[in-house]
Amino acid sequence: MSAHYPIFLVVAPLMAALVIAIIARERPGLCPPLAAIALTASLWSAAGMLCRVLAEGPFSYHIGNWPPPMGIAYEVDHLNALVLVAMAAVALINLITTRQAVASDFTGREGYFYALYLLFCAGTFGILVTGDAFNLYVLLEITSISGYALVGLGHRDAALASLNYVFMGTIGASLYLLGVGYLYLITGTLNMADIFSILPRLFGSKVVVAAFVIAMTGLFMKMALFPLHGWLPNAYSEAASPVRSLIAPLTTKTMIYVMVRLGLYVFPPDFTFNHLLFAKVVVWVAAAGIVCASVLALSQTSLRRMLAYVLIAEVGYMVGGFWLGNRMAITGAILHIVNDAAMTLCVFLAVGSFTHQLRDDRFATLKGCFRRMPWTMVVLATAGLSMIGVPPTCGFFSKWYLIGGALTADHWGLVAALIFSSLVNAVLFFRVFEIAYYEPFADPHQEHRPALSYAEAPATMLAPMLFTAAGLVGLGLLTGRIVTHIIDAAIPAAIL
Amino acid sequence: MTTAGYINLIIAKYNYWIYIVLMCIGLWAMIAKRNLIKKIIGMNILQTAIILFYVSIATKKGATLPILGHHDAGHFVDYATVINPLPHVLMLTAIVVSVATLGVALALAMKIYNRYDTLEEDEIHARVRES
Amino acid sequence: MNTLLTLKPLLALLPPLGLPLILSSCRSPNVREAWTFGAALTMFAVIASMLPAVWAGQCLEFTLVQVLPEVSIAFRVDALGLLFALVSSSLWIVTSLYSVGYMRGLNEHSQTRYYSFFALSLAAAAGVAFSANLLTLYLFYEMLSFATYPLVTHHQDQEARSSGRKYLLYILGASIGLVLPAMLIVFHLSGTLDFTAGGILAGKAGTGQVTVLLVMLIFGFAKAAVMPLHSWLPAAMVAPTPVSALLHAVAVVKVGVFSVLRVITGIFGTGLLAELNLGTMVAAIAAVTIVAASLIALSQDGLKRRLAFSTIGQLSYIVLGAALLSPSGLTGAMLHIAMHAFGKITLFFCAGAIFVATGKKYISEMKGIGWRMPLTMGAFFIGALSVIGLPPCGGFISKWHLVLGTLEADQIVFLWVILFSSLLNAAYFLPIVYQAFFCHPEESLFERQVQEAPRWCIVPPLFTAAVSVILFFHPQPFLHLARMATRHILGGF
Amino acid sequence: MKRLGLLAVILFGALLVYGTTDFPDWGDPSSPAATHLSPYYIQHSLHDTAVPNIVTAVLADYRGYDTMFETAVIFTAGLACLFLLRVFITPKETEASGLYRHRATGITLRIGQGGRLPLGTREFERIDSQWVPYDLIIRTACSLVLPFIQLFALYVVAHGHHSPGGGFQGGVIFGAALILFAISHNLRTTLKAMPEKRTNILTGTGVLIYVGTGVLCLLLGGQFLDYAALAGLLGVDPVMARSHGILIVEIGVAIAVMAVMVSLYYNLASAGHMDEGL
Amino acid sequence: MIWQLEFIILLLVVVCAFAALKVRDLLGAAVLFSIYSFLMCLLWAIMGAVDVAFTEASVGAGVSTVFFVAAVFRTTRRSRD
Repeated sequence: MSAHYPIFLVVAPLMAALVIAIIARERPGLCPPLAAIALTASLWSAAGMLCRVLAEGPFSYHIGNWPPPMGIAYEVDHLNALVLVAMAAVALINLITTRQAVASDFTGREGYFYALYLLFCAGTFGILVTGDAFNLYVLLEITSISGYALVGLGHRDAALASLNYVFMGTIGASLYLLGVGYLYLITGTLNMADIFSILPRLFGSKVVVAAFVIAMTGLFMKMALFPLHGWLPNAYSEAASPVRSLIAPLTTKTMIYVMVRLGLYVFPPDFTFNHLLFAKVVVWVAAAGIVCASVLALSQTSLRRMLAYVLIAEVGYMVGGFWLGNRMAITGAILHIVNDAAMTLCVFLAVGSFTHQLRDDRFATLKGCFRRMPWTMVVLATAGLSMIGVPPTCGFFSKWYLIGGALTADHWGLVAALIFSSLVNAVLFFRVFEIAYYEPFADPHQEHRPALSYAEAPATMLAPMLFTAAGLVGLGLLTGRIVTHIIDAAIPAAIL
Repeated sequence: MTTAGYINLIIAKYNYWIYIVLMCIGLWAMIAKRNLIKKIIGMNILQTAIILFYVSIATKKGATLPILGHHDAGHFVDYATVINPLPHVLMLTAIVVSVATLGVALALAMKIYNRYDTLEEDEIHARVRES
Repeated sequence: MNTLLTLKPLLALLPPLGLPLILSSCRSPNVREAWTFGAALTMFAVIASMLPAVWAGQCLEFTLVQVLPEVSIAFRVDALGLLFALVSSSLWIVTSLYSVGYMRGLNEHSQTRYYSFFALSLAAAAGVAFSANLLTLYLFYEMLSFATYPLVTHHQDQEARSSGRKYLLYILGASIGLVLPAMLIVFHLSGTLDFTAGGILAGKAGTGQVTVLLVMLIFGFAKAAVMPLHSWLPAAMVAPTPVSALLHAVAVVKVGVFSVLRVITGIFGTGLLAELNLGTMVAAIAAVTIVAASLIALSQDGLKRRLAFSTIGQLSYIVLGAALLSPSGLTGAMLHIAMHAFGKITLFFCAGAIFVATGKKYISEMKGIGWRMPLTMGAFFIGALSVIGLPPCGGFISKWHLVLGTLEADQIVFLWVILFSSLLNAAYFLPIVYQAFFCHPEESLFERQVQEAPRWCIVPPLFTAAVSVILFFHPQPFLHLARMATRHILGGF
Repeated sequence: MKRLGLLAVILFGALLVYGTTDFPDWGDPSSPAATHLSPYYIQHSLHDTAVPNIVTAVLADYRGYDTMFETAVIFTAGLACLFLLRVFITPKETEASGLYRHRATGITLRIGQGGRLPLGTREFERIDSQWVPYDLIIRTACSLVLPFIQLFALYVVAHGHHSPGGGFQGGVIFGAALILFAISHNLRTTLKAMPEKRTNILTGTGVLIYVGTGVLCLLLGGQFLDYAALAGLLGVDPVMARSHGILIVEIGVAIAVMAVMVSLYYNLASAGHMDEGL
Repeated sequence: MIWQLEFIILLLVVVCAFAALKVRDLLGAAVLFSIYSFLMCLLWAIMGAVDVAFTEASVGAGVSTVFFVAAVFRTTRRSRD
């Protein structure tokens, strides 16, 4: 069995999605447990793969028994094993937590919701594990299309936000496809490892340069790097809360993983970081993006929109860190993929809890929430502290590596942007905490304060949320081990 | 490069130039058009342009279709005489993806029309602002 | 100094984290407060139990978790840390007593939350005291900032909100904006963050870098209230008085100066600073703060505000002492942490007692109050003497060492600064006492002869006042620890 | 915005032109794309899989995993439209308001809210609200052509090994035939012939056939989608097993694509109400 | 293959793409897009990509157009640009 983990990882949710789609109308009650089983199987396989990678080193799985580059191979190494475990855990936790919210938000279509949810997860896991550039595109599209559908059935203007997402997403994916086409044209292969071995001979070719720029631009679009972020705020804020807490941790982070994969294991790192001016430009763009997104976040009036902009700033962190091109910064970027997924999940689950219990997440409705929903606020506070970067939460440690990397590279612009964003995050989250801490002030003309009812979420929602919040601290404390055992091995030795 | 060289460059790769033009048309339509259906058409043009590019990679001058006869079995096939099949395979997938995207995009456009009663982006934004 | 690996530093942090116990007994106040006392006493006992080992020249160490390949969350108990932990944990017991009287006396709301966060703050303060490296210190420093917010804004009204904002803005803004990057730069330059006696930056950073880092760290620990990052402290006086007493005379501000002390001695190293002549710069910054804060304090009418500005000035004594880089200066700085704590907490307790008994906040309203509350005002007088630095109070000892330090460092200017500001101290404290005893009450409020505050509000200031006096005659535990720490830092004198 | 967009497009075009100048000439048989990987397929696919159509062989075997997800993509699209558009409020059968046509006379009736038709009558036929008179010629011609289109679709699926075509094309054509039926007649009639429930089940089943084949290979001891592992089960040699395996998954693809196309059409044409359409 | 013919088809493809985006009637745009797809399919057939051409003929020129028409039928034919 363990030899087939890579395929099991993807096929389990896929098959479950198919079965759920067939029984969706007749047996809706069976859908959530089935989905949970499938995702547990995925998580199990991901964990198994991580253990195997740690024990034996990277391995690959040849689908159809065709050796690459003829067939498609799944390559499992430290990098994707780590990200996979994180993503599978995020998907499973979100599934368990949001069950009630799904039942109320998607009445009558829970079955289809879970089918799309699983397809989304299958696509994401596939992207993370595949070793074939074109296969990645197909999986990207399955993720995107299920994502469009899930977003499209949300709040009032969800369809518009989703269509916008369709357009931006399609342009991004098409650019990636075009980049892959260029690579195929010049190398004659689609297998990532194969391309990696052929490319060093072709550094001078304009085709490689064009392929690189086009594919990366496509990915920037999909990951919502600052000037190309247009789709994200609306899509995330209009989506229903269970969808939001699924898509927000997975989509952008997966794209950043793809960027890391392309930059380190498809294009030789030497080409990625030194051969073009591109890397330097991107770091500055990321720094500008962090600052602008943080400023935009300040002007939002609802929690979820604010968080959407915070997320865009976080994308800037990872992009900036990666393109600095030194070991510490790349460590920070990879670490932040995991940490940010956990933080985003945590924070959006808390928002989901608000929207589920209070039917709204505008700042005004959050008054007195420390009293009304104390545990949810604890979760939100933990996630907020992590996003600000307060030790010992995990956000601090990835920021540690990112800033350290920027210092190593002497890139003061990014250092300043990161510090600035931490400060803005502090302001943003403390504004929320403050609102939630103070109850509506007593009206001098009224004798009694308006009594606020206790409105905590049910325990089935709360338990996984608290688990995630604890996970943020746990991840932070485990940073040293993750870095020495996994991330160090994930970055090519050539990068210092 | 001489003038003749340029002309040669243009003629030798005219398929590629056309795909660039189509791609730019598609992209421009997606950015600049306000009607959602037009945008969706632009999206499809963008996707077909990429397919054209891939198919162009595959061609070999003077080669035959990538379908062998049974008489080919057992003896060596000179690969220069058969068109490269791999991009075709990829593009079959890409076409499917494009029609899938089209379906979802049209469904969303219909939802949007049901809600705002128009398909023009500026009118929709005006309505969003009103509410 | 030999090191000893032991769990004790961690144990010292645990009692305050008995939060669930406090939370679970929110329905019966007596049980809740019993838990608080239990936690306070346990903590004090654990910390005191480390005294013999440290006294014997040992250093207790414990590494909690290796969070980064190069840096861990680790604790180390040395003389300096123990001195600070001893002060804060012993005062927690007293303050808990006082809190019971004060909070019940005023019938405050959300007392469970109050006691919980109080305990959390103390844990954080002990964590700072026992930090073995800058990262651990930063962790507990931030924890303290967050844990004190609900205490500062306990009243949850408009005023509390704006003060709370100011408090967090200064503290958090400075720590994220200055300490965090400074810490990273230090790590980047030296590859470690452990506090070492000789500093870790020597030979690894240029003069410019060291200067910038020093400025970032001195101002970054905004809890030390070095001007111009001081104005959160008066604002934070909206808190209930026990909070002001413990946190703003002891835990929070002392954590700030303690961090500055740690950074100067453990990160930069006195040798490096002396070599680059940066001590004078810091001392000058501190001197400006001392004089300016004392002058401002003269003009304050609110008793707590006057105390707050006095605190700002007194804190800078400690920074000044450390910046002198001379043995007596350092000893004086460390001693001042303890001596000022006992003196200032007495003053705050008295201010609170006055408020509980009469509802008066302003000095101008307190004429003749001494006849009504003689015990309180007597304690106040002793506290004031200690803070001014007059015998027979503990404050004299620390100031004496500071003065010696200026002479040792050959910096006569700062001697004048200390003396001048002592005069100012006297000028803003003694009139209060004078008014209280020698002016006739203007209002009819003081008709009845003697009416003190509730028992639990009056015992603690009397106790701390007594301790202040005792410390003059027997400064031993603190003096010894401070001397040991100085010897460790400077390598023997 | 428009100008910025134009600028972006021009920049992008310039980048493409920049890259293209270094392309190998169009149709050059010695370009890297033609010499690295594809010769293997051209020279070995017939031997490996006994499928003369190299595209089919590569599509369903060498890169069969891509194709599986391609089917999953189309399945997702079908599901997505259903999820987005479908309105799950079904009018009660007794509620008879709408347009009716008398079969014999061709007279159109409108029955308002609460109105009722004599139950059990077969003389009236319900028609769409935006009803266009049926054109006899189109209707008859389509009816005549339909079986042939469907037959052709089956041929395309079955003959994908030897000629252009395969599961996807066949499925689309079969789906198109049903759509043609829906256009030439009306949606309600088509829904009777091909109910929504059936399309849903067929969609899932089609993809399940594909994935199931892969899992079966895995259970029989091979890698995922390694059709050679089916040899024992099918009673043929591994090469023929690959050929048959390809046929099996192509059938799965055809079923899924056909059902999805019809389902997409149903949802789009009726705006999710599944009652009347184009 | 006559390259002139191919070239004309290529040009026609571009023209159709433009026209599909320019006409104000969405139904007309759908039909023009269908023509575009069909020309594209011819082009691919010429280049030897028979499978791709087959698929495009059935999907691009066939089903996609029906989807467009269905969508236009359910929304509006009017377009302002």
